Amino acid sequence: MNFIDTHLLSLTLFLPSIAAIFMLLLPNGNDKLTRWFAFGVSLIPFLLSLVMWSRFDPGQPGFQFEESYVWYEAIGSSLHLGVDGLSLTMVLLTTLLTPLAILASFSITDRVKPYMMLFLLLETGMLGVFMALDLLIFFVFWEVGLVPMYFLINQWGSANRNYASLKFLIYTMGGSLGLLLAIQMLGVLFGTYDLLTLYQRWNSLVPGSLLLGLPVQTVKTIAFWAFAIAFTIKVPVWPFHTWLPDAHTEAPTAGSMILAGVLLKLGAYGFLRLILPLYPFEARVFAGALALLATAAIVFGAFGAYAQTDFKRLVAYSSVNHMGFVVLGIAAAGLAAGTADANIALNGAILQMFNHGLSAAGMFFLVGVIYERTHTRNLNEFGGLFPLVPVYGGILIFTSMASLGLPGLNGFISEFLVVRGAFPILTVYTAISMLGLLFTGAYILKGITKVLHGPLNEHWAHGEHKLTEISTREILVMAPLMALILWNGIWPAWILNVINKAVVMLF
Amino acid sequence: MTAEQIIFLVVAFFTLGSGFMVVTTGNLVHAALWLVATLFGVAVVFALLNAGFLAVVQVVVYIGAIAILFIFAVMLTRKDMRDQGPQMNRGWWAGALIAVLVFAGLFFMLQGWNGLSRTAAAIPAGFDAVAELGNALVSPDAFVLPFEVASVLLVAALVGAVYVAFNRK
Amino acid sequence: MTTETLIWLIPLPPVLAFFLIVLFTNKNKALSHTLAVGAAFLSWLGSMIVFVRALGVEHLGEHPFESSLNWLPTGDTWFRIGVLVDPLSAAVLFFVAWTVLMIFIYSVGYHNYGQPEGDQDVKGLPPRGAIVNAHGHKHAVPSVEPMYSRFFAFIGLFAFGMYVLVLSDNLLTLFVGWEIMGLCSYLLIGFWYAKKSARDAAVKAFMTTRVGDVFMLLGIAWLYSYTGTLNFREIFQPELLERMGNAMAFPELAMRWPALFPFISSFSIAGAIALLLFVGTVGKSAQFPLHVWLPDAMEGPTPVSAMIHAATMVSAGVYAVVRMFPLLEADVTGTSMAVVAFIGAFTAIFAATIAVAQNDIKRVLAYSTISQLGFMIAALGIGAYVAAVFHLITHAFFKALLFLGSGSVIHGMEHGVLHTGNHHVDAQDMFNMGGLRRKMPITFWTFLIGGFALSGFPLITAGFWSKDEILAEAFGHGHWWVFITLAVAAFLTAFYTMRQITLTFLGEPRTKEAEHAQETPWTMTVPLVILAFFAVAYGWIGVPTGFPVLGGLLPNWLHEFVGGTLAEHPEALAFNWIPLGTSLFVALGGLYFGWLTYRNVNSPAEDRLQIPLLKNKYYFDEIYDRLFVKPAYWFAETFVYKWMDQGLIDSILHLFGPLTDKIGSFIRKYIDLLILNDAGDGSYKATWWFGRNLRGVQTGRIQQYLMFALAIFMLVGAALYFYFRYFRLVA
Amino acid sequence: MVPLSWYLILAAALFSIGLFGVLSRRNAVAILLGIELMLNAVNINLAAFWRYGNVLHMAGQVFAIIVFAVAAAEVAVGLALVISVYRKRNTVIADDIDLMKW
Amino acid sequence: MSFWKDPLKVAADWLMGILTGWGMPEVAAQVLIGFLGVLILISILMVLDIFLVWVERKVVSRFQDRIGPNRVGPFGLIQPFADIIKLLIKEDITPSGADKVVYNIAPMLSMMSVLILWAIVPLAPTILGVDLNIGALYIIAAGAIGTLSIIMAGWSSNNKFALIGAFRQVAVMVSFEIPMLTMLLIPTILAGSMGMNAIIEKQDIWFFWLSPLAALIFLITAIAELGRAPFDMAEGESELVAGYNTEYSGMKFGMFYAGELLHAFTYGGFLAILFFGGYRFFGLEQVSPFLAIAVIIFKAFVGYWVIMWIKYTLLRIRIDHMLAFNWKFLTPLAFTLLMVTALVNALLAGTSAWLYVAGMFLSNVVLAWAALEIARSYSRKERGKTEGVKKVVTTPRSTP
Repeated sequence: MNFIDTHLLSLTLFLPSIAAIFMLLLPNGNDKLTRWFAFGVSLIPFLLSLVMWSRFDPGQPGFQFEESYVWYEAIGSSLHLGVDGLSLTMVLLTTLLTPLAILASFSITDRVKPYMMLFLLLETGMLGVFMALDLLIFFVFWEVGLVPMYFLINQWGSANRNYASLKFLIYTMGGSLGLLLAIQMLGVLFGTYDLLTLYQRWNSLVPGSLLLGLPVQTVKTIAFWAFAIAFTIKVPVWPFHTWLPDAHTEAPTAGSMILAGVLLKLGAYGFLRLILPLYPFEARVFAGALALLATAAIVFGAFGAYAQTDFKRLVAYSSVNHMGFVVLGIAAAGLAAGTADANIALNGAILQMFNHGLSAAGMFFLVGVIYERTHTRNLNEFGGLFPLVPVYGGILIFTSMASLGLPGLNGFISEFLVVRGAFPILTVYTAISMLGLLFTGAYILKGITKVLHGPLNEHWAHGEHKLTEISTREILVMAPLMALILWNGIWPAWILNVINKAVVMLF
Repeated sequence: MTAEQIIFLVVAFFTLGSGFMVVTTGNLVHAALWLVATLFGVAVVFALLNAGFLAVVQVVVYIGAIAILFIFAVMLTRKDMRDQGPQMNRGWWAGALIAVLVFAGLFFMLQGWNGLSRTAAAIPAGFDAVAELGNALVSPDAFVLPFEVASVLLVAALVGAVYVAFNRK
Repeated sequence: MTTETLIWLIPLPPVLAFFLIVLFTNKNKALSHTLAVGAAFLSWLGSMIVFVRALGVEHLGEHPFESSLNWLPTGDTWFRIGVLVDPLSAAVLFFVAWTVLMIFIYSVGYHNYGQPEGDQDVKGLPPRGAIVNAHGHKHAVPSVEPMYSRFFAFIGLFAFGMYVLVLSDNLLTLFVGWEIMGLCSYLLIGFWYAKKSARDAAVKAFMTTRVGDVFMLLGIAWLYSYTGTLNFREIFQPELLERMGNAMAFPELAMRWPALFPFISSFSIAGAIALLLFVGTVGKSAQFPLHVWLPDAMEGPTPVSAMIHAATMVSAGVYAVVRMFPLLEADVTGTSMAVVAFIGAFTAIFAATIAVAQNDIKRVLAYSTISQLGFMIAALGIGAYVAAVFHLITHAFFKALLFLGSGSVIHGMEHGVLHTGNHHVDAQDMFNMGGLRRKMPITFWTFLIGGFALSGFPLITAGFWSKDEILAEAFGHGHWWVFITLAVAAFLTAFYTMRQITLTFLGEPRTKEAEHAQETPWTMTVPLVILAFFAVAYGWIGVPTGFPVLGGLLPNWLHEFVGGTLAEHPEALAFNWIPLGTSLFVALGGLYFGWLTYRNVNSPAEDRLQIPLLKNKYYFDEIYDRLFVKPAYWFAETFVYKWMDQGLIDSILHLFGPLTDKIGSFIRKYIDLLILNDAGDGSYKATWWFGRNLRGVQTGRIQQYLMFALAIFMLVGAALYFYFRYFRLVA
Repeated sequence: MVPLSWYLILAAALFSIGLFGVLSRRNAVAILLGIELMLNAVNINLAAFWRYGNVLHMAGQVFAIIVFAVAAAEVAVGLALVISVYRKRNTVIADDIDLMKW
Repeated sequence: MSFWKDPLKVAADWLMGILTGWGMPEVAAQVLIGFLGVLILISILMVLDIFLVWVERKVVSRFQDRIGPNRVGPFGLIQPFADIIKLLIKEDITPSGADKVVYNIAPMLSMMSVLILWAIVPLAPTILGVDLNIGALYIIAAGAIGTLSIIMAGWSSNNKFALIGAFRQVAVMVSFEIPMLTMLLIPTILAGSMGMNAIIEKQDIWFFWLSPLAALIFLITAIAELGRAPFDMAEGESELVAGYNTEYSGMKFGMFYAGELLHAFTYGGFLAILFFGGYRFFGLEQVSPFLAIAVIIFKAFVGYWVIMWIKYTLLRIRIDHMLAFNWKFLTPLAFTLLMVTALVNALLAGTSAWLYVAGMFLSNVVLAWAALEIARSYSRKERGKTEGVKKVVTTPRSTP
């Protein structure tokens, strides 16, 4: 027990990958065993994170469950893990979504074992980013999370997967090159990659002094943009968003669940964890630009989604639109760090990350469910499916409403907080982003109407194409998501409390 | 020349003789049986050294298991009961030479060592070697680790042997 | 149970019913409607208790029932949500509870509970009736709604939304209920989603209202960030209101181009926020620019129409403005008030004119709703707070009554349609009716009462009192234009109401279907009767004290009670003959002309008021389609997606591929192949040569290896031994 | 009283004999026999050093035991190898088993 | 110190006196006396052995509802002697092609492996060859020599049947040695020593009550070591003429035969010693060593009788079944039992005697039950398999 107490984080972090390696020993061809093993294993980190949640003390400033192991002494980098309210939320999200994603991919029959292994590795990658308190470790996990996703898309994706996976990988890596450079610079400057120390020392540089022969401001500005670009691509913020619809559309269902549910959050998390604390000044200076991009993401994301005839693409664009709010909140916080408004905006942004994780994962899963049955995602080929699949229809409407931001469901709370926080700070942008909010409704309704309503497309009504109702397993996947969506909508305090305390203490 | 020395010499020569037979005799089964004899001699030597436990274990393990195993192996690996061809390979003289040299070398070095003439101290009264051995084997501050390792080794050997000799047909 | 707890509990039964029906009982019709109606009844019971207790409280305005709890942590403070029952919400609660309960009961009958399943009914379409052969010959009877349970689930949620809206003590939860109703209206208008018209209507309704909601959200955000709270009572602290009223909304705008935006820049913050919120109302209660969704919403089942139009949703819009009235008032410039008044008055007359030319029995009512809402809004615009509430309540009652009545009429007509089997006859077209008063007496009388109330038939009907009060206020406060417009609108109202009654009930049946129409079951008629009672009686609680003869018989209770909500109590107006005369004239005159004109009109051709402009609602749908919908499509599909995303951004990305390829091939050709390869070859050749010449040692015989090893070992060992023995140690 | 040297010389001789067997027998099994002899020689040494050293310190015996274990393992595996080789190549003559040559 | 209390010591001293009186050096005298003692013991055993032949034949005949030897002497008591004479006067054949030396050594080894066992058998507190503190291991060691003798016999007689028989027998013995050794460790744990005397001294409560399962397993393994029915496939007359001693005749065969009988009796004795309190019987042993001897002999006979009973009641088991039974059931069970016993022993040490006994006994019972359950479910599965197979086979036959 004591061991678990002291190694909570590293256990949560490395269990999945260890299990993945262990899976090599499982007999080949026994898919059932493989699936259940993967699922069972992925539950353990979830339980651990629940333990974490219960043991976590929101009131206490700084990081908790800290662990530090020697990793690369020569350059002063150590495997330093720790969570605060911000990362804990994300960890919880990740560990919750991974089992669901694995459960969702029970329908995968092709090369099950590598598939599951990749998933578990992916989990480690994502968790690592959220837990890392060391820039280098952060970067390592950042990239680690990339590779499995690449293979998932490239191997198990649909028609156009090669293009999509390549775009995804190259784009994100290209973005993170700058990040790597900037991190290296920091490391070289201070001889350590430890965030906690960097927080102080990097900010305590006297402005005007020279750094690498350049004025500090210049260096900082460059570094800031290096960071920012990497994260904006990951989020993604307009105009770096075009990889996302492709990747999502081609990825296997569970893949897009995780992609939308967690991977996008990595970018936003980067903003919160690195940029705001490390570059308060630059953040204030460039907040306007960031807000502009965010607004563009919201508005154009909504319009882009509205333009789609491919159900999955539609949902993908909706991610752009929703993540836009996160970035908007962050921009507002960057502009007016420390004020009550900024705190509210940040609360909203972080909660939005969590909520979007739930609803987007749910949406993608539902798309996958119907795609598995009909083998098409073209909205015009559906129609009037409600009578055939009432339960599915109900769930779809519920989840869509969540992502539409219907009050009483989770989306509304976070979006409202963001808007309310950002309004006094970035009035105009917020006002414009309302347009996006309006069209969110438009495309969601478009999706529902095209799929469920409308005259019944006889093609699916009978014959070998007869549409089958959503299965128990799939409902099991949705159930926790829906429960959380509703609960977050009615009583967000349970999580918002943690977030809020963290935000107040952080910024 | 005490009785003990006499017994020792007898045993020693018996052991060496049978050992020599092991490596020279043409008939492999005989070689194995001679091995048994040698091992028995060694067991007696252990007894002479007041290592009763070792002696018995020697008999159990070597004669009871290893020698039997050898005989099995011998009988499993020949087409008929008779041995054909020479038992020595062409370079046997070289082998002999090296063996002699090794002995000579060892002997020579022993000469140079000054602990040779020491004689055994009397076993202290009430000293139970077996109990001591048992404790030594399992007490954490003694040899429990090597002991465990050895057991692991045995398991590994067991599995390995089964796997290797398993007849896939 | 304390009143506060009770208040908390009121909204719950419907939502519980919703979940229960959706999750468990959706297979079982009886259970479903039992649940739903039971829930509605519970809420009704709770509301009544609360209402009675509210009556018992002195100065409820100052000490309302309220209780709240922490909801969202925001920085160092908490955002609290809670319930509030002050006179206003109590009054609204009263009519909401009644109408909702009535509608629930009505729905049971309307969806033909107890009738057989129609054999060619499909989900998503209205039931087409079933063929049964009772006593020998087979004949058609109405068939039960396929999605019966689902309907009750939805209206349950709907009711929940309304209760939340009414009882909430802050704008946010009000907005929550608001949006939930939006969702339900979407689902219910699109209830028969297989009909294209229904689908489009649903989407139209949701989107149109959402336009308003978005602005409203903005307003909420602004208000919240300015005042730091959304709780009504906290916002309406006088000094705060005063501050907001005086502060400039867009100071920099006003400073830079005062001339450019005289209108905008003159806003005070209070006014700006109030207007933003008001836009939400414009969407919800279908005021002028955003009214288009409401008539189409007739696609839904009739109870839904009643629900949306009379009881809940549109009232919610007005309710919101009434709630925010102090804010509106606080605007010192008064611009916002003017805007509200203008919109209201304009909507009132504008909708009335359209209503005149409609033939669909429900559409007429729809437009009348719009115009009546216009009345209320206008009343608020001129500051007639109590009058607006009064009219809101009375209107809720009689409009619900009218809708349910029209539903009953349609239902009766459908009987006829089923009987003749001629499905081309539109059961909702008034020109297919006529002479129904004999076929369905109860419906007729109740509808008559409702109609008179709507047109403000003097003295007895509730409509008269409320409408008269509005006119009086308009006149009394000297808003001439408003007064005149409303008067005309009132005249038109009476006119088209009478037209409707005449065409529907009076005269002789014009079609065989009308002849075979028959009275509807008790589940539908009982609500009619009850509502009819309120449509008459509710007016008497608001008789102005100064009214001749009647004045003073009953105290003007409503004025005292609801007026108590506001900080400073609005004083009652002095009585004046002009408005009274006007309202008497317009009501009676309108009714008379209506009857005169239509008493023997038998077909649309003979109707001289079928002006295309009016029939097509001033071509608003077409205009909006041109102005907003199509451009939006174009912008989304062509501009954003095709040009920007795929065209611009992606093509830039695609440049990288070939570029990298070029560089790579260059390096390969001129560096790898030329320089590096040869070096590599050389090294491997060398290695190969050595291996070749050394391999002889490798005989593959263990014993030889062993001998080598030992020999070398011995040599080395011996060497070392002697070295150390004789050189090191000696030296 | 037997001096230590006798035991050591006995052990050395036995060792050399075993070595000879290992080096010059053709039959793989016989080679294993030789190895057994060598191991026994080692054991004699261990026991002897225990007896002539500090009796209370059991290292000698313990390691003798461990050598037993090793010997057992070695024989098991070795013979298994021999047998499987015999199955494959139908011979146990060490010189004929020379696939690994150049 | 009277003769009746400690006969051995008294006799030894007396002889010592005489011999030294003749001027024999101390050491030589001791060696001589030792030899004498061994000689006496062995001859007694031999006589006992002859008697055992009679017993065996009587018992088997009773089992088979015959009378058995009854002509020669009273109850045919003289019958064995007749047999011996017959064996002795038979021609002593050594087959051609046999490996003479080994062939002739084998029977002696087999006899010897039994006889040396008696070196550690305590007949009475004072009457025993040597009180080795590793007695339990010693038993196994002797067994190892027996194994050796058998394989030597089988190989040297240059006869396929003999060789195969020997292989089978040896395989059985080597494999059953493992659970046997494990079971020997249980009294060791309980008594805290390997010495026979110590074990007996500890048995205020028969170890049988502490670990009945161990006793049972020991009995089974003992029978297997003996190679008696149901484990006697080494000399399955039907397939192998007579197993490893096919080629033997005359007294050489006699040795094997006598060796087996005595071995059986010896194991009966060890059963008694390890689990039934050896020579102790309600303090009788205190009265006089001779009573103690009587007691242990009696107990040994009981054990022997049980072994015979089993032999003449049960059928022969197929070799692979037997080995499977050992490796897959007996050995794991033995190991588990060992651990359980050690654990319970450690846990209940120092508690009240009743609790201790009850705990031990119950743990054994539970373990036995669990093992049987597992075995049953396994066998049920197997049966299901085979029956399934059978069905598949029978269907084509059933179709005309």
